[in-house]
Amino acid sequence: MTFQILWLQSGGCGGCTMSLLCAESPGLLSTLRGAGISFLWHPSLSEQSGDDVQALLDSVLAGKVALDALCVEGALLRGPEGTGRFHIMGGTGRPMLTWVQALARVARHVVAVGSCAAYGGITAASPNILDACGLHYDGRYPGGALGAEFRDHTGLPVINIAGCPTHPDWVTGTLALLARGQLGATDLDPLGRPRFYADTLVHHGCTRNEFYEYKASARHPSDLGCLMENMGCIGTQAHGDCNTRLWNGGGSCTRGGYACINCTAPEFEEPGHPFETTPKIAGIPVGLPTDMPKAWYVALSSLARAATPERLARNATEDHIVVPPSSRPLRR
Amino acid sequence: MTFQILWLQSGGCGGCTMSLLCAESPGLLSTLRGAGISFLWHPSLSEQSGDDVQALLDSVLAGKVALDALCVEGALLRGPEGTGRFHIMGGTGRPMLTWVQALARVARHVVAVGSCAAYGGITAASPNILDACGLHYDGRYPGGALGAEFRDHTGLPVINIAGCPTHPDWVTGTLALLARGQLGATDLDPLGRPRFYADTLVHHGCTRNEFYEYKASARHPSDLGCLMENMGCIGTQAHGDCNTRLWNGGGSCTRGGYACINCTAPEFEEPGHPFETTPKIAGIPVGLPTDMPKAWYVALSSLARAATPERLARNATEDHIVVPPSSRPLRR
Amino acid sequence: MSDTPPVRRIAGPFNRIEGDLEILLDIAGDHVQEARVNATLFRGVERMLEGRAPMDALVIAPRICGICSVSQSRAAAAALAGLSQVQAPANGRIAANIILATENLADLITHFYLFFMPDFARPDYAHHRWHGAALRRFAAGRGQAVAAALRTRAELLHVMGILAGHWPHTLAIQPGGVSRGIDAEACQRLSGILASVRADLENNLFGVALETVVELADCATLHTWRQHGSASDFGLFLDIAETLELSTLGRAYDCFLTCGSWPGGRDPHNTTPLWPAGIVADGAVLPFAPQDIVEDHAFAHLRDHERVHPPAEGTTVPHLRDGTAYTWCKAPRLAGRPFETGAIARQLVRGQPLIRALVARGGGTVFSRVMARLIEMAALPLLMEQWVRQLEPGAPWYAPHGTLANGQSVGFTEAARGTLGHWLRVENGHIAGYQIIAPTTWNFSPRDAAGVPGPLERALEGAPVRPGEHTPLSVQHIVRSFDPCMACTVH
Amino acid sequence: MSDTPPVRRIAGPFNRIEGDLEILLDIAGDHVQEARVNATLFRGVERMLEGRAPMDALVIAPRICGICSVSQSRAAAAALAGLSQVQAPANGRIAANIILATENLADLITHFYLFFMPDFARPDYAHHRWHGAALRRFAAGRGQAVAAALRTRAELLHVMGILAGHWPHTLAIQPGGVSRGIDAEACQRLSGILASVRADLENNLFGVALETVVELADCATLHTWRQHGSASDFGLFLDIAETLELSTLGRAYDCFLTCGSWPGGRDPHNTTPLWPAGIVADGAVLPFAPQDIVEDHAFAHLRDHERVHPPAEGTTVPHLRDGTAYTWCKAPRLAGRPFETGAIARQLVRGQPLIRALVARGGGTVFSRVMARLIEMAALPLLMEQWVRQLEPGAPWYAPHGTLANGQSVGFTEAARGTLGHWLRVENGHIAGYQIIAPTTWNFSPRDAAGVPGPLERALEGAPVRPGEHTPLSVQHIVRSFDPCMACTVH
Repeated sequence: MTFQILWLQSGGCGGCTMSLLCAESPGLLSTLRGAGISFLWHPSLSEQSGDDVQALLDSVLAGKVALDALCVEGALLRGPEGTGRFHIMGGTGRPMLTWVQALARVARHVVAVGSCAAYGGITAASPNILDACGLHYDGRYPGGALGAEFRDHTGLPVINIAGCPTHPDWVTGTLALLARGQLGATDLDPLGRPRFYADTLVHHGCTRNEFYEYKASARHPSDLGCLMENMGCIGTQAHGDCNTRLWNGGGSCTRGGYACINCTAPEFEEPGHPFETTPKIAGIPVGLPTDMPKAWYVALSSLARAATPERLARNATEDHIVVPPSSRPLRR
Repeated sequence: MTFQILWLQSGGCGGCTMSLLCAESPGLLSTLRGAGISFLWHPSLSEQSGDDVQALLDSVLAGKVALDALCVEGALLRGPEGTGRFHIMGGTGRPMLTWVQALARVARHVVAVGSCAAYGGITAASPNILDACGLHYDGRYPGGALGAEFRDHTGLPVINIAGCPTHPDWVTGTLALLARGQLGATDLDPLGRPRFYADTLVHHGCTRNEFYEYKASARHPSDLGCLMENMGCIGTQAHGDCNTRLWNGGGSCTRGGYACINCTAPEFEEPGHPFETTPKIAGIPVGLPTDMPKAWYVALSSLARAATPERLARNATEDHIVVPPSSRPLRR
Repeated sequence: MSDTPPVRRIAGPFNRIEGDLEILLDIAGDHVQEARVNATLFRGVERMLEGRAPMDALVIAPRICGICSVSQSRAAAAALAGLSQVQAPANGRIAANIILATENLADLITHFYLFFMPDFARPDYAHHRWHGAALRRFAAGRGQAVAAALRTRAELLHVMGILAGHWPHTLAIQPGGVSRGIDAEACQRLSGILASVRADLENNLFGVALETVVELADCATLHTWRQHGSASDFGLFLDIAETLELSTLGRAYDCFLTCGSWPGGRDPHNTTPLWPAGIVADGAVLPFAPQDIVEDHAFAHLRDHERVHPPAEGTTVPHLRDGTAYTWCKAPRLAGRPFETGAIARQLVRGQPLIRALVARGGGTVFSRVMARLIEMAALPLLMEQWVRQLEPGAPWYAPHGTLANGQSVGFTEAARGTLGHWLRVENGHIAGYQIIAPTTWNFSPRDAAGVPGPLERALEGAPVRPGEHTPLSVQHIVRSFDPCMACTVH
Repeated sequence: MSDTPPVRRIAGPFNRIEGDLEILLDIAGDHVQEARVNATLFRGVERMLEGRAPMDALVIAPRICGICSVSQSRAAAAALAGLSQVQAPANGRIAANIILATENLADLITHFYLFFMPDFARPDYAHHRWHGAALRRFAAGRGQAVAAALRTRAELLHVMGILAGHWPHTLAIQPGGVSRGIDAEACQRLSGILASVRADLENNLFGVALETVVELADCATLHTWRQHGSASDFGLFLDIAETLELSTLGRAYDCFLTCGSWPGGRDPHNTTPLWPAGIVADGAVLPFAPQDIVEDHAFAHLRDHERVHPPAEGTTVPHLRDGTAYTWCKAPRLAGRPFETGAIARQLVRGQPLIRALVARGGGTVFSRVMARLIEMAALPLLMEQWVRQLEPGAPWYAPHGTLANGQSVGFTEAARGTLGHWLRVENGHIAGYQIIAPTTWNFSPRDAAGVPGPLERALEGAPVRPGEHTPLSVQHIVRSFDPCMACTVH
């Protein structure tokens, strides 16, 4: 018996699916097959349209077809006025909101794919005229479309594969663990994210780390330096293994030359300042690395700045290495 | 016309070829085809054996077959007593040493694949009864089998794709650049290594970077902490993009839990201390990061150590994360 | 056509399109008489942008749609650049072209293999001699070609890992160029990736060199080529198209629109698009005049439906108007007429001979739309190979844009599905207005105040309906032939 | 056989083996009368180890050979562990098994597709009906199967990226376990990789499920399976083997040796090897007695050739002795006899029924050696899948070994090519002696003081030589049937 998944899309951009299709080592279809997973229906991968889909949904609701996991991509739209009419599932006349609420009740597990489905995400950005929210959260607050009390049949909360987009491995990994019964409550972090990727910070494995160590910072896009001080990077606080796992064969936001905007976090869409600019108070970035007392930051960073080798000072604001590291053989 | 390569192996372990066969995105054969490269002969990939090979070598020496690049894997063995008899090329009665010397004269470019061929490498480890050396270097010193004065027909020195083993991309990248005429003298570092990978330090992109920042160090294999203080890691000085490019679909030495032993450097085989142990003087590691003033190291590390968040202090000596980073949503 | 009174049927949900869609069909016996397209989801991205720092558009806009994310970035960056003096350096322009072309090509592959062709593996076609092959190659989620296409697509998108951080949703595209410079070795890796993508396309999709495909000049050449062509998915498609007469299916107004693609084209110092802008109407190619574009909310659940607006003055205020409105989608019109956009428009205006010939013969149909995409699948890798060779590691990739001025600006780009425009208004350093018209907004527009149906609505008229069909296959083919993206349509 | 006086011919260089090799053939008319194997390269790794810190063996030893690097690490770690009380935790043992099995499987794939089969695509065989297929699939550097095998191998070696940092030359293998613990998601990724490797092997190599291959019980089953088997590389090999009578080619002494593999096997708390240790001599399976091993330098360019030594007392001092010595390779002997080692030995001792049947029928030949490897190619993924499931994220992966004692120790492991032993002596905290006997040292050993040829030398006697052949194909098949690694042979 395979682990059967129904995948629905609502208030999102479809990017989480687009990202999922990039799964490699092995490819998506092999990965799923290897993990014993099948789709009851997926909007991009399934043959059935229209009536066939409606029939399937009915069978699921009727308990005739086992639903091992309901995956939702995109925020749930509660507006206008709580009607959910901002998204009527095509052909059904019924708001996606209530479809999801109904299906979640019969599903063995409920998975929010992407920050939209998890917390509302971009779709819930202010002024949020859509009254959009996540499955189990409304921004940072538990609640959302299913209500804070929601637990699946095994006692798990909604599993929030947050990220905008999600990394294909986050999705396949979560589904495989679920399929093998290896994802328990302790494997989720306090925001419902699988710890296998959320216990890592984006800063871990960032290739700009040496620049960070000396606070040798980029000033413009394409500069090599650390993006924290000026360019809005919050990789030191962002949960995600983007710089460990890497994307599309070796990329990541910071490798691509732009800030980590903390897309795995609730309310990342509302940083309170322009995304690609670091807000500072008295020259000190407002958002400090996780667990770091400001005093230490000041002490350490001023010290580091004082010691910055010319190599890092110069390369930080160049788009290619102009001062290579010395290549003396090491002294023995 | 393709760019024709002759690949010979001498005093090495064949690991550079084994690594090369792991090339991905795209695979080795596509990569070479795409770059217009063909092998006149490669010990693992070619059909011809025995006489056919000898005939080919003769044609190359006679100038009847164009040799665009001579790739040598493995150190050159000069012993015993300068005779080169420690390696006679099978079937030819002639030392590989003199084969290589003769072929290097007719080759458009000469490429040392791996630290053995570049500098002598492991094969030249003391007591070096083989009198092994690299093509163009004897350890850190220019010279080697071809002599310090050697230049190819285009004026380039031997191109040293140092590494033990070499990363497949280092080899395919170098060959592709050569094939397209895009590798000039300024693209090599002072030790003849292609700068595209040698201008990066192994420390760049190491996933243990946050541990490093706080000097939260591993004490045993499998610990998560930084490997510099106790475990012999010299990633802060080692030239190589191992933690940027990654190996075998996402690995690296430090990701694998063991030290970077600086395998791209001449004489890495003689660190003067056990490889996986950090030599210290007065508690300070002897080999400090490139360009790092010792004063700063002392100051920073003692301060950083004092500021180490519990999360890092504890995780450093665990084999999995026991204290996750806090997941409060960020303050705005 | 018969005279039975039409039956109204609501078809949906559609899948293997991006987003959600339903269509109201008035079916008269064996064919569709009228169709009304309903974009069922409202997203309000334009409203989120208001009040933010202009540069935040680079974060928000791409998230309109995960499949044409870079196109949105590109349009936003162009609109922002319009508020400064910045000139992106050649590397920046070329890299942006490569990034966009990568997305477009990935979209084309996704559409052909994942969205469009699987319909022919349906049991409904089991009696056709090509069905076995179609099933083996194209069956949704299972066909060999589907798995292979995913592999090719993933490999292709490594270009994004190298140049753009990741995909979808990169911030690499900036008004002043790109945020990442690469070295010569990375250029070689790009070439390697493109070589392997080309090999896949040549081996699996076309069975011949891409150059051969690009040079297909007319129906005769195509015919000859088919006689001698080796087994390939393209060949299989041609067989299917022939039996199912796809070249007679889904003709709309034969009015086409493109804003032009690949500024800088082959020559890095030339910013005119390599594939020119233009419109085709009444069989003639004419200049593209953006000032003639208006939006009409007559049948959309939006306020301000009383009169049409140029996009720069447009609004997006949801307002349920049951009974009249039947979609969240606005109706864009150019010179008062509905236009179709996409690969077919680009290739027509550019003058690709085969597409011109096909359209001359049968108009814009399921067949000619897909053929235009196939031509682009062959053309794009060739362009990208050149662009990679034109990159100059060491030269700059980015130029700072300084502070952005207040004012109005518009950014156009050709997304995979056609012409995309972002109309930006900045006041007091904040976004005061942001209006977007996406390709599928054109293609899947509802009727306008004059009651003129949108292109898809028109194309569906007369579509054959076989007995017992609820979501007629002909309708599905026609819908998917536009490669619709509903996320874009209503943003 | 004719009575012409033998002609001496020096064949070399051999390729598609690891390292460099030449063979002195005495050819009498149409067959090889005598052969002398010359390992032409001396490397002296044992000497480098002397004087170093014992743990440095983990860095130096793997660099003996890039294709069985992990085997060397494993033997070194075992020898080091022998000088301490350490017991690796279950995760450590299983992970080490997975890492080693990954290498072994990669080696088996490399050997079959890159080293062994390409010979059948040579023009010399153009007249055979299978030649077209062989050419298409196996042509060196070009065959479809070669490219596919490289893809599978690269994907398989992602296991190393996850568990071992990289390959070749990892330091992950430690006396006390492994240096990297992984979480449950990484275990899933391992499973995914193995699933895809399995799919490749099933689709391309075997044409059937691995389970079916593993269960091939005797020649009859094999025959039946061939009748019904779908097209596969395995089937093609069987056809080739039949026409060329590979099952009569290259028989040596039928003496086989294995030290046993997969300590811990299925049960993590049990350290006896899953595939047992043992020797086969005179048709009987007997215990493996390492104390009966000696090395003989009679025909090697080494000092201390006057008498044989147990490895623990061995030396490696190069000393050219032209006229007598003809190789750098020592001659290991067990109980005074030459032994052959490798997959065939493992499968015989383990009692794999098909291999037992084949050897019972025709002895160790080109065919039975390759068949044993094919069986292992099917068996290893199955074992690895199980092991991955046995990993327990959260439980320890490593136990510290404390200080290593002075003294002697030996570490054995089965490398892809057979039994590998490291004999270690530590004095004053430094390595005082390190002697290695690698699989190919056994297989390609020269004559011993008694003039008894090594296994390959024996296997070559009688090999057919066709007119005009300089490096006879039969010789090449026989040589490659041992999957030789010259880097290991003389280290």
